[in-house]
Amino acid sequence: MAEIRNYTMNFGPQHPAAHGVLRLVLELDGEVIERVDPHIGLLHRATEKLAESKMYSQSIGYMDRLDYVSMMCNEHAYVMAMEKLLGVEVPLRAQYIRVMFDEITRILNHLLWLGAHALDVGAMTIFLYAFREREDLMDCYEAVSGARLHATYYRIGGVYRDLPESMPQYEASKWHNEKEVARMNRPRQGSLLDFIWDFTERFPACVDEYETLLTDNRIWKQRLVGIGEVSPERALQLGFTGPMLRGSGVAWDLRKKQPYEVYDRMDFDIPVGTNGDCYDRYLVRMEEMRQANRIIRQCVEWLRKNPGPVIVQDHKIAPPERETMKNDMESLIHHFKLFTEGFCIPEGEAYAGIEHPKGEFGVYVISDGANKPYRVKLRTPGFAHLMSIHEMTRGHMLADLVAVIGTQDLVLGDIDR
Amino acid sequence: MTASLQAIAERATEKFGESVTGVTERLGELTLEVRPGDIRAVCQGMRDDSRLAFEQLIDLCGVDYLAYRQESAQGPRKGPRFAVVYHLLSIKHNRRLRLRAFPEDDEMPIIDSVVDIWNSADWYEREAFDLFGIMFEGHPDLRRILTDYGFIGHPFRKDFPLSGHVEMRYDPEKQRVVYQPVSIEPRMLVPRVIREEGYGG
Amino acid sequence: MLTNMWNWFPGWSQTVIIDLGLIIVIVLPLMLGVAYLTYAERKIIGYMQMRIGPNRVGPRDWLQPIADALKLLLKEIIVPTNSNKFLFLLAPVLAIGPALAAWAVIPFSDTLVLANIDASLLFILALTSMGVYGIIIAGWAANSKYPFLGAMRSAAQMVAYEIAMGFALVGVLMAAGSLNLREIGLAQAGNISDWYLWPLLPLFVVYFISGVAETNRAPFDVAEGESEIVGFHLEYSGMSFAMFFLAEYANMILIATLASIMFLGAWHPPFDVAPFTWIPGLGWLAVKVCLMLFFMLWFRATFPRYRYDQIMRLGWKVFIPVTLVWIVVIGGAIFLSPWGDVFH
Amino acid sequence: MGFEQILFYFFAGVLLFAATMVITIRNPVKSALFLVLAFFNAAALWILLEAEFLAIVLVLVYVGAVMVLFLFVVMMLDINLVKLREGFGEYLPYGGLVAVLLVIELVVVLNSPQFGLGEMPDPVGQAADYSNTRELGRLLYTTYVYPFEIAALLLLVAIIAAITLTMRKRKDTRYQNPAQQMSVQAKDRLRVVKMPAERKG
Amino acid sequence: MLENYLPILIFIIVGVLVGVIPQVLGWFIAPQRPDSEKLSPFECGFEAFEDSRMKFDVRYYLVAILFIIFDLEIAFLFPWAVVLREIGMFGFVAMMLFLGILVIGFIYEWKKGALEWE
Repeated sequence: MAEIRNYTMNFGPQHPAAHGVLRLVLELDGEVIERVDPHIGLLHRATEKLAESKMYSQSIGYMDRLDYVSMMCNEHAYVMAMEKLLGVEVPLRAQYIRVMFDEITRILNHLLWLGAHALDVGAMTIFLYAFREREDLMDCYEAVSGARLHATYYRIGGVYRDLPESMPQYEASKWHNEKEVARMNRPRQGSLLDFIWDFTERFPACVDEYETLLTDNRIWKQRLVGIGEVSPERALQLGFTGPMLRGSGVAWDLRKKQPYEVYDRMDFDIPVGTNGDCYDRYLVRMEEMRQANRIIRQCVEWLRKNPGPVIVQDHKIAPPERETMKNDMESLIHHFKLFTEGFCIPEGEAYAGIEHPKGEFGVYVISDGANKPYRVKLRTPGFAHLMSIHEMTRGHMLADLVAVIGTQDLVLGDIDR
Repeated sequence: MTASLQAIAERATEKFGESVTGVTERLGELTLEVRPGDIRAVCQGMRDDSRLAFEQLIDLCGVDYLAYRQESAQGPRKGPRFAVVYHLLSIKHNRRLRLRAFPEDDEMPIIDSVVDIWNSADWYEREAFDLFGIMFEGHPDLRRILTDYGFIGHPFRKDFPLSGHVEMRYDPEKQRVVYQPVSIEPRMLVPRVIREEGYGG
Repeated sequence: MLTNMWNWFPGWSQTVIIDLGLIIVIVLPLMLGVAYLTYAERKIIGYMQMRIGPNRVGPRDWLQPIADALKLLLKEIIVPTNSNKFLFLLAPVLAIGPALAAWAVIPFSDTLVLANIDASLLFILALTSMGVYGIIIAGWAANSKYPFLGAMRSAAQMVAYEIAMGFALVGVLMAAGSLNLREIGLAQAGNISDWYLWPLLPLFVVYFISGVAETNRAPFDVAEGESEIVGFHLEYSGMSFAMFFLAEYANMILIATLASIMFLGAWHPPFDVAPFTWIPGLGWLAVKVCLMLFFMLWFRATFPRYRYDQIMRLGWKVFIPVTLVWIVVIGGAIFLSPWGDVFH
Repeated sequence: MGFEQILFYFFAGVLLFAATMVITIRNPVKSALFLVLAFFNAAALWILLEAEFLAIVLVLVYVGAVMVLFLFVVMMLDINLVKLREGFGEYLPYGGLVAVLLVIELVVVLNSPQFGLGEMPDPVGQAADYSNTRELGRLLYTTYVYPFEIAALLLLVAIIAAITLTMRKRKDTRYQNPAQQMSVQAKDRLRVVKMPAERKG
Repeated sequence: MLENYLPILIFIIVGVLVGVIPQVLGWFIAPQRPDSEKLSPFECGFEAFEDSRMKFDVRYYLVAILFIIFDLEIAFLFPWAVVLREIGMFGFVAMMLFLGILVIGFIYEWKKGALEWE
């Protein structure tokens, strides 16, 4: 029989399941994958080099564009690293707002993951259902920061401004008559917190809807159970963090093990898988969405009851309000100083890692006392997960490669930085 | 110096002796300076010793100390130029540790690879090589990972200009993408300044 | 004036013209049906996914399929360089040809049938097995990796499910006792209890699912699974692509019609009582076909996609044993058991 | 010259043309397709003879199955016909000899008295409701049941031969047993852990 | 009998025409701007690695052979199913024997793993 030569093929950037600009060079033996060689770097924007030439507060915007699916979590890690170096204490209300928006971002990220993963495996409808919920959460982003996606809402020392008292309303148009608009505006009457509260009441029912469509679906199980199995030891060796690690059975969550902000006051549970295959990671992430919903409800209850400052009052770090800046010499000087030269962080280095929806997102900063960071290293979870794609898919078939890419929740901005 | 970090520091100095050259603890984080020659032995010990048990290599990054405190009065820092910083995490004891090693040779920085101790170091080392030019001996597949196919130079070094040397443009006549020298001149909007202690009262 | 113009034609060409007219009467509504099936699919799946679907073209957006056809007409037909031109353009014809030719023997009601040949069921099975050629040649002629792999996979899939379909049809034959579709339809006269749906339920399920797999749709659309190897018609564009599109939907309607003729009592109303019998036979057949098409669209909206080896496993290891066992059971029922007269 | 004669000559002509093209054309896939065309026209001829069941089964089995196998094989193996055709020159005489022998045999057999046109009853046009399959079925499963069972054995031998010749097990593929996959229950795969938050910092 | 088959022949010709005419129409009406980039086979944005003729995968050959055998089986089943009532028990037993032999072949395939498509 003629020697069966392997069949090299491009699972290239222009491919519906390539989650952005990921190029995989596959070596196939007929249908079975022999070798996977990812070529990344097509979305590399040298964020770390740019941050070195920008003032500290100027590169918060870069952090949103890293993992463009969970924006505020990236900002949170960067801002926490700076606050750790400065030794500044963030007001309690700002900490609660940050935790609430981190959990909102977690739900946003898991919804997009669910939609994309199901679409890759073939179930088209889930994508539309998941994006229906994302619309509401993006409205929360917009209410708070004016932008649906890249919010740049967290600042060093707290958050940019307090939660708004009213929500924008829909207007009647050619496509929606009065009655429909009234129905759509019903949850938007109160403040942002009321809108979020109404969302948290609806959300568990939506997650049940996704579960009925997928969890016990025979084809879904056949496509996911036993695919890309990773043992707990291998998961640790390969640098897995977050849902990938918990899916393999290691009960490790930074929000519980090394709590930051006010996570130690929150009451929530950690879902942990058993076999470490795609189905377990799917179940872990679905449960995480429910737990995030519980955390948001606790934050909303607390935020409703105690108003307070949302950013540190020390004007050497945080800019004063614009009204006081106009008629008070002191704050004008602070304002001018902050926005021309910025503040200097004392010499030193710090690493701050948070429980990002995809894993542990850490920012390691070295500062040499200047107004610009000397070196910013971004530890992104996607980079560690994509490393293991060869090991997870070797011996599987091409269709499983798509399922594994989906379960790793890859976003190329996060990997290429 | 919290109790747990103290325990790690003692255990490390006692286990590795003079290969750990410096121990600093600041902002609740412990950093060990390690001689580049025996980085592999230290990492092996860190992972296998039951009282240290750092099962996971969270991050590995290269640092270029060429322009460190350049704007300050005393001028740039002396000593070896490149450093490799390892961030380790212990699931068992719920602790973090930072190791820093300075490869001696500045022209050709080389250090042993720790891929076979923690497999997750594979791409981090490729990235440090790609962006800083730090060689990792014993790495199975040391290629460029983030920069373009056929990129010249190591972009994250301090002496590499922010705008880069080469520009890419679509040339309508040739109907393809062409490479050409960079056409924007480097500019500095906000000067980099280091304020001395007690500045401005 | 018309009559002498009519008998100016020689004898045999008159029958040809009459048949041509009848064929046009079948093909035109079929083309419209296919066009509006694509429109219905986009609308129904849209509403299942809480979005509206196409609503821009024409009054009450009825002209969307015509707009699609015109758009495809104006698109440039790209023939890749190192592919052999003739085969590349022949493949769509081989895909659409059998899909249309099978309609010659379909009885729309006990009198409305174009060619009432004796072995019409066998003829349809033969023609659907011809459908594989369009796909294989399309994949091979484009001389590029992705379509070739896609073509091979969908060909092997169609081949596997054709066997299951064949066995399911044997079951219907044993019940009806004749290969002629019109007689199969007549054998299911009477109300709903006489339909072959009940005694041959597993065969109906196997037949319908094999039909879905045969047309590369819903959970079995691995050949043009967007997220994996893009399908065999990847290199096609313009009207050539429209032909594959047309063939797929024509096959869908064919499978739905066959399923309703053989299992759902063709043109018979569910109850032989007054209000039902007012609607003509063709109307009932249309209702049943629409029901089956709705199921196919429903599959596409809800089910994830099978992996390729699971499709082959289902085809070989589940469907063929089920049909074989059920054929033996029916054989036994006819001979040995008291209710042998179930199939009068 | 009735309408049927026209059809007969048309189909016969296309059949002969396709058959000659099969052996003369360079591209293996095109020759396979011409073979399909030949089978199609043979079936059409049989229908003219009112052997309806055989014609359609010819299309079903030959065109639908055998030719698919041919196409699979031809497309996958890169048979370059040039190499196969080199030796055409020196084999011509032997081939010619065999061909002549064949023709002589045909002539002898067909000229014998039994095959004269007189002895063959000319085919009688059947009634409209005549079912070719029913006639065939009556004979096949009653009087000729013994060859019918031998046909089954032949098919069995074919299955076993095909499998032993071509089975090649892939060694390192990760199989999933679908039964186990479907028996997995969500609740026994996920455990929700209630974990107290460690002290802060 | 023959007048039934004439419409089928004409329908096949019409089917082929329905396949050919739109393509010819598209060929003339649609713009023709050949461009080397457009005409190269789609390879996800990068040029193909090597000639696309896939190496011989034995699975397809095996499936095709098994298909032929089962197709023949169906071809034998059809006339039997039509005349089932006339040939009575004898025909039924004959076919059960036929099916029995082929089921042995099927089980052999199953056990040897010829049906797995890995």
